[in-house]
Amino acid sequence: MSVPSETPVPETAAPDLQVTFTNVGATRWWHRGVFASQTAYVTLALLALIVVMSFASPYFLTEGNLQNVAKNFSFIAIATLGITFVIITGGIDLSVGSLMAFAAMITSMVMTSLSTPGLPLSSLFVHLAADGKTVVANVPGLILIVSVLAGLAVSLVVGLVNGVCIAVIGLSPFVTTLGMLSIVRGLGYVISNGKGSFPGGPDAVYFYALTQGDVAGVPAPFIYLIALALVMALVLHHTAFGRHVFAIGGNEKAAELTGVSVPRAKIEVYVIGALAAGLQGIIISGWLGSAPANMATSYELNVIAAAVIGGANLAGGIGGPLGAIVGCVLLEVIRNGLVLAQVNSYWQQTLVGVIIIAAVLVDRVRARLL
Amino acid sequence: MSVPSETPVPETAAPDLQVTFTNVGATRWWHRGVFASQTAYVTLALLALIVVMSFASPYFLTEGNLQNVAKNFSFIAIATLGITFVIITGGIDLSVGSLMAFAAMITSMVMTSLSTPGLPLSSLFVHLAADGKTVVANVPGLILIVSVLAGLAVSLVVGLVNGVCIAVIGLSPFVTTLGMLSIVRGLGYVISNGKGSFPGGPDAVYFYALTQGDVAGVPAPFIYLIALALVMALVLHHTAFGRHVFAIGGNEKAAELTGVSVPRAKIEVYVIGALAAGLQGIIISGWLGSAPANMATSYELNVIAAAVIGGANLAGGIGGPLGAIVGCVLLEVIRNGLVLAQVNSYWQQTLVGVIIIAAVLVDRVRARLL
Amino acid sequence: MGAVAAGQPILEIKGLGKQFGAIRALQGVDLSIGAGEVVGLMGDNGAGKSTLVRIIAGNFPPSQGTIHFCGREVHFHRPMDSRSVGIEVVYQDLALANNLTAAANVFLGRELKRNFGPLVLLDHKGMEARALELFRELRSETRPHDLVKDMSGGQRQAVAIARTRLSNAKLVMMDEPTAAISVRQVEQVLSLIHRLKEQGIAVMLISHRMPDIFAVCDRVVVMRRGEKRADKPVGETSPEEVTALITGAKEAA
Amino acid sequence: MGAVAAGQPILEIKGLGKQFGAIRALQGVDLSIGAGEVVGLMGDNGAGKSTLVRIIAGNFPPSQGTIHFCGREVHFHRPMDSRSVGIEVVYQDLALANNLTAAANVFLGRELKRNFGPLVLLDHKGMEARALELFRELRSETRPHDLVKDMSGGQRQAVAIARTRLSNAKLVMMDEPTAAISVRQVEQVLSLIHRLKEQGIAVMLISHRMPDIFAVCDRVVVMRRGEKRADKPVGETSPEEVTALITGAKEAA
Amino acid sequence: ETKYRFAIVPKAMNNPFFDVARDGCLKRAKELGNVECIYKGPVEHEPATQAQIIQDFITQKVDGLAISVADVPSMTKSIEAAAAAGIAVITFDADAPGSKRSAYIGTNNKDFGLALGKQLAQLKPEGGKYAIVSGGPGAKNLAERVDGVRESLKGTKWVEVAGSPTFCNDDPALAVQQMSDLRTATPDLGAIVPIGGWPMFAPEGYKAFVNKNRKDIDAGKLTLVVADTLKMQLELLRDGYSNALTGQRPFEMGEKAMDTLLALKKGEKVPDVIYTGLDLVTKDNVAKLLN
Ligand SMILES: Nc1ncnc2c1ncn2[C@@H]1O[C@H](COP(=O)(O)OP(=O)(O)OP(=O)(O)O)[C@@H](O)[C@H]1O
Ligand SMILES: Nc1ncnc2c1ncn2[C@@H]1O[C@H](COP(=O)(O)OP(=O)(O)OP(=O)(O)O)[C@@H](O)[C@H]1O
Ligand SMILES: [Mg+2]
Ligand SMILES: [Mg+2]
Repeated sequence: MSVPSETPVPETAAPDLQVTFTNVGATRWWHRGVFASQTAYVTLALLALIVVMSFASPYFLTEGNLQNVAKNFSFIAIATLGITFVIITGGIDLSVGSLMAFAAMITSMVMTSLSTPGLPLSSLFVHLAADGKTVVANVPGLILIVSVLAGLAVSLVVGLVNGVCIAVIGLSPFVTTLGMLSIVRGLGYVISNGKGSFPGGPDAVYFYALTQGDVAGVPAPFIYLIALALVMALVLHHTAFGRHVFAIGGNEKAAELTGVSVPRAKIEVYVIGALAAGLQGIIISGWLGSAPANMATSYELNVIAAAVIGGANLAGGIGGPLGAIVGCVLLEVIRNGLVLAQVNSYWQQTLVGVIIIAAVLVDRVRARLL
Repeated sequence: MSVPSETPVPETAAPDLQVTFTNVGATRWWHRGVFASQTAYVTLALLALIVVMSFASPYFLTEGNLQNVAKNFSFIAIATLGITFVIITGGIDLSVGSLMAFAAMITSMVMTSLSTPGLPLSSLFVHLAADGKTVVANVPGLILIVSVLAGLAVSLVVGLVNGVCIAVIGLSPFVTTLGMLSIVRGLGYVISNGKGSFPGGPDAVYFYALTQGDVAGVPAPFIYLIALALVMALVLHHTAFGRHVFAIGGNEKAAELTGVSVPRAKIEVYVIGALAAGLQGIIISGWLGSAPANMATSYELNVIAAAVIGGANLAGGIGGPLGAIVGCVLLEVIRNGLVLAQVNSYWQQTLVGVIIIAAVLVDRVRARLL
Repeated sequence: MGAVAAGQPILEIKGLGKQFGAIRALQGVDLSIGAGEVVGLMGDNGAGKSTLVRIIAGNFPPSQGTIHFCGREVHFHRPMDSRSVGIEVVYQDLALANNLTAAANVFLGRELKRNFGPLVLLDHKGMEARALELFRELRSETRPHDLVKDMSGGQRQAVAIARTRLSNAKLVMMDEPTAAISVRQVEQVLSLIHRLKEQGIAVMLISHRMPDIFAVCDRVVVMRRGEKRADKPVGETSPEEVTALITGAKEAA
Repeated sequence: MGAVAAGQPILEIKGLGKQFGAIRALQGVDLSIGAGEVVGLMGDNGAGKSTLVRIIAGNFPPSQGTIHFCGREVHFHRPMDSRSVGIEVVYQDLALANNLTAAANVFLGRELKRNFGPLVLLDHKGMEARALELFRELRSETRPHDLVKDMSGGQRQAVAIARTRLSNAKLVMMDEPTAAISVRQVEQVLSLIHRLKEQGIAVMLISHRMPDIFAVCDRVVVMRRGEKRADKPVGETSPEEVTALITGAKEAA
Repeated sequence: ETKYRFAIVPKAMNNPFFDVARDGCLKRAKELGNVECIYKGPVEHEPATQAQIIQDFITQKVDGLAISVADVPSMTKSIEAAAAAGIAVITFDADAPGSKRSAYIGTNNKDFGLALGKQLAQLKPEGGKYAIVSGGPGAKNLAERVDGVRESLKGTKWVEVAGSPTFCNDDPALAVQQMSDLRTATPDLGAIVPIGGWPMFAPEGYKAFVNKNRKDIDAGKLTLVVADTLKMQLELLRDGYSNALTGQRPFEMGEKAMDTLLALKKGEKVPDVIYTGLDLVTKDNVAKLLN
């Protein structure tokens, strides 16, 4: 299996396929695959930014700070992976921020409720010992699994509703997911009465271990991210589903005419986006130790921005996991770096905007010069 | 001059142009012009909603409330008119919310500073009378005009920067205007030191009269809105510029190849969007009597949503003033109606989302049935 | 669907009509094609030829009329339905995804796959090799790994034609397949049609090139302003008569 | 730009080359066209014909080589530049805005206007009437007020051809203008080319239809894999020789 | 007996602080029996939306309004309109002095900031570098708190670092991230003063930050003085995750708002300013407040 390419720009074919074309030379490496994509040039901009930041603050490149950066960007990067699927099909999903909060709330509410003797269904999982302490009646970790699955299940439902409205009924993705943003956030306030909720019960420790822990200094969320990104690269570039996702983004009508099941693929894409957002929210709530009702407010813009900065095209047909991650890293390095450099907070916001624009400018300069 | 059509769906040609085509019958009116567009069906949904709301609350159809509704939606509708231009070309402008605040702040800061003897340039406009009172040295209203022009001038600059980045350099509209959102909001905090500002000086009374006043019960902002919408309809459907805007949205490359000056038209479109946002912000600040630094935060989503709900297509090529207004009215009726109907605030948010989706669904049902 | 009984037409259309708002694109069209038969469809621009093809292919439903395929009445709701019963189409607008390679477009919707342990992944090499073969068969200078958006008009058309070669179709409809391709590929397409005929596959060929129609077709159908004006074996008509029918100089035949 | 001196070529190209990454689409092409001359450009798919046209029209700059127009060296940075000196193009992909009507597309970039007091507004009626006239001249069943997205392939092509009739061009380049149109419109296009020639306008016609080329062209230029292989008056060559040149059976002439 | 409908309008509904005020208001309304408490405000902190909501309440002819003012000049006008419509108007949490409001219930934000600073100065008179974490740059009450902190630490040995305050936009996750960034940027940072409870609304993230700096905190090298005293914050203080808390009494604000509006409706006279007071909490008295 070859290295997954960020955009569908083909790798040069095996030499025996080329001989017949006398007017074709060798493609230079910088005209090929990842290297010819916006992702590559935004990565360059990112490296430059890292160098600048490391001069601006001696602490930028310390291990502790890098761990922080790795953790922080993993917090939006998983959702960004998901939305990248949506963007490749030419869609958009504005409901991710709300859904992060909602899935996190459901997970922690289910966890708390299953761990509280007396509440419905909790008898399957816990019982009160004689001394009044709660005792796990079952395999340890089961409550955690059930509650995470509950959080993912609501995400799945939200993704399905988005997908059906967009793919089957034919509503505009912007309007549908904007409506869903409002619906899901409202539901979050309704179920919690505005208060948010906290993971609780005996399994909360596992939950925290899985979200806050690290393996040899590498934060757990970062590991999940890398694993998911690899899966995503495989799916996008080496499965029929991935190819159909690109085809829909390139020419939806053509995909339909050539026998791609467009509604199905689109529904799947919105479900993936929703599941990723839900998972992301659950992980964040583990790290926060709380699922406040206003969590992740307006994160949708950050998530979409990260994907687009990394090279995904809102018009559809272009995008990939590497770009999604690079976009997230860039946003986080800007944020973290400006705080470390002790820039005045009012100016920070202005600089964030300037740097975002500057980073994508690098790619355009390449397009002009090469 | 014929009634401007909302989408470029043609009116039926004069009969003498038709005779040669034996296979062409008469187009039914509901297949034609405005009636065949999403705008028409969202308007239907809006009317239904108004009926529902008037049953839900006895106050809904009172004159005072209708005036309120008219004023409130005029507050985002002017910006929506502007962004509709941008959307028709297939672009997007996320900086409108920030720009509203920034233009409003500049206007009120200039107004205050020109009216304060001792501050730079103010000597041209005011002087201190013997009794220590400030006296207008010039034509009354001149300070107002200059300060509004200052607010519009910064909007123009922001629009130009957006336009040049997008049309000439070729950056993605989403990333560019997202960066600009951050830059402009940051600058607003910087110039006011986070405090915002408010209109002051002798001309503030004119300013309030022009923004809060009404003519025979019709709020002034509503009158501006209608005037601007008519101008917009004329420009879109009866000038070469308008036609080019549609052509760019339909097929940018074709427009370029057929001699349309695409970069110029796109820059103009972003400038129009920015000026509309700036004007909108200035009007809001007059109504509020203040230009707080966090004014209009995240209004960009409302403004874009209004345009899209009214039938503008983010993929470009479709949109118009009627749709923009209908979208804004719909959003405001939902907001106002739910408050008046005393729906629980947390459910309100959910219902807003549901109604938004339901409103655009009407149009899809039409597409299936007719 | 089972095999076609001898003599029974593969495709039978009765009273087909289609209105787009005020425009009557098709009106009362009857048509039948037997196995191994090559039918040429001619007509002026806007006569309704592509509309006919797209209705048969399930792109949209007819306003009136019925379609029988292999003896059974069919109602295709989407292109996939017609494809799954054995109808292949070369669309006039080619239906290509610009951001994919030629090979990916040829195999879109029927990708070749290989098993890697439990995983079923795309067989990139296999698809490129097969696509190259197909392009060679068409004598087309098309490189399988080029993006379609960078290809010339004729190369795109070759991609669209190559697609129909992948499956065992019962009916192949080609909407102006030779419009953009060069002299020698035209020959190849015509000989391809001959081969399809030999394999008992029915072919419907839309073209504005009179010589091509007369070279490969058994029957020629002429449409005008949405109506069928003529349906004759090629032996019983002439290019002149067909031209007269197309332009409306002759009303019907 | 001034009038062209007698005998001086309108367009003169020297050593033109264009690379797209690894693909040499054009290499060392020399070509000149005089006023009132009709040059046919033939070649296999992907030979570089459209690339040549698009470079002359200013869609993108050449990698190598120079272009002289009316005796002066020109560097077109955008299509508007070439249009403004009098070059009209029918693009192979037609360059139409799908969301506008046929009439709007014909007049795109040169709308007719009328004064309403101080306002200069579009003359909708005037444009529709003139567009209908142009379509009639082409014998095309195209309705000026139809949206292009609802039109048939041939109707779209008619719109693209009609455009070139609006201005007083010095050079008209047509990239496969007859690919999708029906028999009688083909005649009209060929007679249109004759009329252009009579008015002293230079024409470059790209086509895969041998008879058309031999019917209207003074000279035929054959391209193969980005290179010019032949440049001969039609009287001195034959369809067979041209075919051999196109397919590469004959190397050059 | 006449039934009254009182609306309580927060600055932003997404801030848990106002949930407590709402709970106080609901509880008191229930106790009073003849009062209904409506809780409704802008979802995000945005002045124009708040002004529109006030308009809607005027249309609805509610009997009383208690507003946490998002922007003074614009609310001054809205309050005037409400008062003109015969509605009893008071402000809570954030005041609009000079407006037609009948009373203000809450804390003086400047005092709040002063108290925070004083707590820090008392805890560690030897001084050092400190940083402030604030919510949004546009909020006037937060700006006053920042001023208060600065003023009370002026003349002590505490100096504010550059880049302070940082703004977390009321986002708990961002608040914690900023605390670790501030500490990374200035490793000898002696104190962080969040002037709202945001970082503690993310208890685990906050604990992770504290645990990472445990040594310094135990050694007295890093002092954490946090604003607000919600239950979870008190628990965190009890468990040794901060040095001191200063809190307002939002629950009381909610209760008093109902009482005051009712009094106004009955034509009674009410004091112009009702301070609900501040809770200064340290390890010593946390147990008492938790009960
Ligand atoms: N979606 C549509 N909406 C409205 N009218 C349409 C639509 N599709 C086709 N038409 C009209 O139907 C008529 C028939 O079109 P069709 O594409 O079938 O013609 P055709 O015979 O294929 O022509 P050509 O030879 O130019 O390809 C044309 O007048 C066209 O304008
Ligand atoms: N933008 C591009 N990027 C990369 N390759 C390109 C690009 N445009 C054209 N090519 C390649 O250049 C070659 C010449 O293409 P061109 O379109 O000029 O051919 P053509 O002679 O017009 O063929 P046809 O007869 O099929 O229209 C082709 O191999 C094509 O793949
Ligand atoms: Mg056709
Ligand atoms: Mg070509």
